[in-house]
Formats: sequence, C-alpha cells, structure tokens
Amino acid sequence: MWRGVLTVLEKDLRIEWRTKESLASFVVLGVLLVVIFSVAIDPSPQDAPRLAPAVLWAAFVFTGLLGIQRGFVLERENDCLGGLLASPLDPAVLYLGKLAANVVLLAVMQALVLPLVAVLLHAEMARVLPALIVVLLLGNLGFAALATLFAAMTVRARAREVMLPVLLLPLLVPVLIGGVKATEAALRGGFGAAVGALGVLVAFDAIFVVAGVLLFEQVIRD
Amino acid sequence: MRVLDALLPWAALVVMLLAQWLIFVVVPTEAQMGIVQRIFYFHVPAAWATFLCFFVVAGASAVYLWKGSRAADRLALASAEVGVLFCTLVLVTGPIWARPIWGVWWTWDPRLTMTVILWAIYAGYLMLRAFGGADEAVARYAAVLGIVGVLDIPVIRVSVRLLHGIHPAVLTTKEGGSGLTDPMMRTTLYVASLAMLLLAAWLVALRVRTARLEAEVVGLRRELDHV
Amino acid sequence: MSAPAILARGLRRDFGGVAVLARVDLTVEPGELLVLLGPNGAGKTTLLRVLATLLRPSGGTLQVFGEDASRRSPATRRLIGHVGHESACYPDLSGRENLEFYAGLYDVPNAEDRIAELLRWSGLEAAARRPVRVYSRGMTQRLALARALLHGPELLLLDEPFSGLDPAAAQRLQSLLAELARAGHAIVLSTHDVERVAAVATRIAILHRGSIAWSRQGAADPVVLAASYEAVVMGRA
Amino acid sequence: MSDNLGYLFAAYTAVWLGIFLYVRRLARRGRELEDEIRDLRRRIES
Repeated sequence: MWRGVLTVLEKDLRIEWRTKESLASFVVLGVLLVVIFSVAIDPSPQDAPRLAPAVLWAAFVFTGLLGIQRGFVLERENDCLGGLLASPLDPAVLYLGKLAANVVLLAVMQALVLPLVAVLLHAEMARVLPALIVVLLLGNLGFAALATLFAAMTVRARAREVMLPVLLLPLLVPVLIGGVKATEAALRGGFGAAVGALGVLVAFDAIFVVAGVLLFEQVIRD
Repeated sequence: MRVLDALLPWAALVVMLLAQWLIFVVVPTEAQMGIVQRIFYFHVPAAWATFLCFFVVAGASAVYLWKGSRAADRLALASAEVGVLFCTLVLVTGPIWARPIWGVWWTWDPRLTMTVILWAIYAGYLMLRAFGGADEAVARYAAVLGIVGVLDIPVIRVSVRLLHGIHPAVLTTKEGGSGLTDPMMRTTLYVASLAMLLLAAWLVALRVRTARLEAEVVGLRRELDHV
Repeated sequence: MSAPAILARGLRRDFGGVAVLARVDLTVEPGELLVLLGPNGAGKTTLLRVLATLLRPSGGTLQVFGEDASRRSPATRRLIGHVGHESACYPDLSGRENLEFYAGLYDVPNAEDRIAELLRWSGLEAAARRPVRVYSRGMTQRLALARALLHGPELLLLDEPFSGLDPAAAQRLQSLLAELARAGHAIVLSTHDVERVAAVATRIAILHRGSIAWSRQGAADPVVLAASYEAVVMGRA
Repeated sequence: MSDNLGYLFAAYTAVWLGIFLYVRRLARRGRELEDEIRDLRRRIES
C-alpha cells in the first residue's frame, strides 16, 4: 500500500519539479497578493504584525488553489487519469499519494511567500519559526485534503477556474480561522492562547483526510 | 407513501395557522425588545428547517453513493434547494431583527456567521448541480459535496466561536430558549418550529415530484429517439 | 485459464440518454485475436473501455476472467492492458520515466530488464531520455503500446493500435500480436486498416449502431470482408 | 416601539413572499413538465 503512495508521490513531485516555471508564476501571484494587501491596508509599522497572519493565509489559499488545480489538469492531459484508474492501484492509495504531493507543493509555495510577509509586514518570525511551521503544516494538510478531493471533481466542469474556489472556500473557513488565530498566537510566542485554533485544525485534518480517502473513488470513477 | 403525500400539505397548513395565531394573538410581548421580537418565531424555526434539510441532503447523498438509487439523488437535490431557501429566509429575517435592536444590519455573531457560511456551501452545491454538466458524474460530485458539507458543520460551529461576536449578553436572549421567560413563548416556538418543518417537508416533496417529472421527460425523449 | 477472457451478455452503455452500446453479446477465449470493424461512432471505443472495466455498463452482464466487471478487483485489473486514443503517458516525464512509473504501479518484477526490452521492441531507446511532449505521434503510440504490454496482461484491448505507426512499426506490432495470441493471450482490437489484420485475426466482427451486426470465425479474404462490411453498414444505415 | 412594527411586517412579508414565489415556481415548472410528458407520449404512440 505505502509503495503505491510513494510511487504516485514521487511521480507528482518529479512533474512539479519539471514544470517549476509555471509554479513560479503562482508564487509571484502570492507575492503580488501580499504586496497589494499590504499597500491597500497600509498598516503602521506597529499594526502591521497584527495583520500578517490574515494576509499570509489569504495569499496561501489562493495560490494553493491554483497549484492543486493545475496538478489535476496535468493528470488529464493524455488521459493519464484513465491510466491510473486502469492500474491495480486502490483509489485511496492514489488519493494519499496526490494528497502528499499537494502538501509538499503547498509547503514549498508557503516557504517562498513567508519571508516576504515577514519583511513587508515587519512580523518577527525567526524566534517562533518552529511553532509557525507546525501551524502552517496543520493548515496545509486540511487544505490539501479537501482541495485534492474537489480539484479531481471540478477539473472536468466547464467553469472550473471559478468552480473550485466557489465550492472550496466556504468549506475552508475553519482552516482560515484556525490558521490565522494559531499563527497569531505563534507570532506572539506562546501556543497558550491557540489551543482552540490548533484543536480546530487537527479536527479538520482528521475528518477530511479520512473523508477524502473514502470519497475519492466516487469522484474519479468513470 | 401516497397518504403521507396527500396529508402533508394539510398538516403543514393547520399547524402553520395555529402557529400564526399563537405568535400574533396569544404569546405575550417580550419585555426588553417589544413587538419586533416576534420575528424570533420565524427566524429560529427557519434555522431549524435549514439544518434539517442539510442533514437530509447528506443522508440522501450517502444512500445514493452506496446504493445508487436515483430517488435518493433527487431527494438530495430537493432538500438542498429547500434548505438554501430557508437559509436565505434566516439571513433576511436576522438583519431585519438586528436593525431595531442594535442599530446595525449585520453582526459577526457566531450563529449568523455560521448561517452565511452554510448558505455559501449549499449555494455552491446548487451551482455545481447547474454548471457541472448533465451527466451522471455530477450527481456523484454533488453527493460528495453534500456529505463533506455536513461533516464541516461542527468544525465551522467551533471555529466561528473563536471569532469574537458582538454583545454576547444580548445574544443569549436572542438565540436560545433561555431568553424566553414565559412558558407560552417556549410553546409558541415549538409549534412555530413544527410548522416550519412540515412546510419544509412539503416543499421538498413538491421539488422531488418536479425532479421525477424531469427524469421522466428525459426517458421519454430517449424513447422517442429510438422509435 | 479456464474462464473465458470476456463473457458479455446484452451489454449496454448510455451517455446522456443516448444508448452508445445497445445490446452486445460477446465471448472471447484466451488465444483469440478478435478484430472489431465498424464506422466511426458505432461504439468501438466505448466497448473497449467497458471491456477494460474503465467504464461501467448501464445494463447487461460482463465477466472478465470469470469475475464480474463491477468488482474490478486489483488482481483482475492486473490482467488487463488497454490502449485508447490517448497515450496515458505524462508529457513532462521522459519515455523511460513513464515506463518506470507504470512498472511501479503494476509491481512488475525485474522492471529494468522488462523496460529495456520494451524500449528496444518499440524502437524508443534513443528517445528514452527525452520528455514525451516532444515525441511524434508514432513514437507516442509505440510508447503507449509498450506501457500496456509492460505488466504482461492476459487480455489486451487496443483502440486502433496501428494509427500513426509507420509500416515497419506496424509490421512489428502485427507479428507481436500474432505471437501473443499463439501464446494464449486474448486480444481485442478495433481498426479501419482491414488488410493489416485480416491474415492474423482469429475472428472478425462488425460493430454497427451499438451492437455486433456481423461476425465470422477465422481469417478472411480482404475482398470478401469489404463486401460484407458494405452490406452490413449500408443495409442497416 | 411603534416603528418596530414596520420591521416585523417587513420580516413577515419577506418570509411568506419567499415561500410563495418558490411554490409558484415549482407549480409552474410542474405544469410545464406534465404538458411536455403528455405531448411526448402522444408522439411516441403515433
């Protein structure tokens, strides 16, 4: 079972690496979002750190959506999805492989956007980096769990660029709220206040990774 | 089943009339908020109907995915549509009530925030049904969304509580039954809720009938092509 | 293999209300090479995808190696090789990487030798390192065939396998198919290139308006075949 | 408190208007479909 997951993961990461130019375009979008938010809100240096978490997560969600959607567009080229369906691979294994690839993809995009937010919004991150990484990864997992399930669904729909955000964003509210609140607490140095937010993220991840594993087959069947 | 279908509209009508009578004649006016508080007897029952509809969507979706029964798929679509209707009513009556009490149309209080998010999820469900294309795969996608939507409700409920709402003190009187001092108020709320649920059930039944007719038209058209 | 490779009775498949496959009755034993002829839109591609358990039938029954197609157990899927109109190969990966990925999916024993052998057979050794995106149509088709043969399937389902192949490659494919059939594999392929397969086929059938309208055992003389094809397609049009 | 009656009335009409419009839409759609079914049946028999 895990060999199948690794096979799919390795293939997806190799393709992401091969097509990294277009991934760069998503990171540029993330950067633009951060710059625009910063300029639009125009916070004073003292206020800026308070806004960093919201700007961070808003940029992550939009760039992440594009990255994951593109993953499935690639899968449909030459009907590779048909090849995967024909293989003896269990759909749940296929889902976990793609989920892992998407988490790595999101983490890489976040790692590129994070320093920029730190600089632009004067958010002091170095000291609390480990805690921050934990929060980001928790948020990533939940986001990728649902995005992987729904990207497979909307890739065939006509208005797919609109459809994925419309279906996914309301469902992702817990990740957005949990992520922002937990990031705020992490930036303030203590996880104390963030127990609720972390709980939401962990619960969300648990529910939707399991739901993804069970429901993925229904989404990619004939 | 037939008897239930025929009985449903009448039951809904009778209980609804009883509810109107209770709301506008019998129940005493709430001390603090005055007459406008009666909106409460529409707002909360509509919220109950919304939640019930969305749980029916999830149940019917699960049955459709694992049993493949077309009727379950139609029921899921019907109760999603009716659910969004009642959710809209909640979102309309909410601000109309908040305006005179707090002087503001909208507050990010957990209950209202939750309702907006649910409205967005199931409006997305209806969009997926409409734009996802006619083939059978869309029904499966909608079913998956129907199940995921309901699984998300508890997590959303907890996460919106992390947002600080407005005047928590006032909320309790607005929200829960605890704010209802007079026992008659509580009875009125239950009757009004029952009336709204029966009404919702009737609307769902009507919508299922329409969906069945639509399926029949498709079937007849196919037959016509083969003749 | 006692059970027949394919046992289909009253197979039906609809798309958006239109019955693409009306009533297909078909039995294919191991060692048979069945050639499907028929005009475009007769349902050849759909039939091959249903037989490969990629598409669920809307009606009728289908058993592949004795197992009901709807079960789609991994063991049965391992026995099937399918090549459709699309190559199912990743354009951003090289030919070799595509084969390595599929070898991983199918747990192919001693994958390296198997891949080397198929690259030689398909004449893609030189291009093995280059991304499939730059492959010609013929090269992509040969890679797709190599991919489908990689895990040694007992049942081969090929949708117009000769399209895009140069004569030499087509000749190599034709002799390989004959060899595989003799070795006990079951093969079903659709084509418009009647001469190419007439000599090799163990059975020829014509699919018309979603069901098998004509079928003959044994290879057929191309002239006779063309005449009956005309009669069937024109007669029923 | 009297102007609040306006708000109550607004909410009341909003609720019943919403439900009425929906029921009317369903009824109209139902009639359309029934006519189409009758028409299709006739054309199939002939």
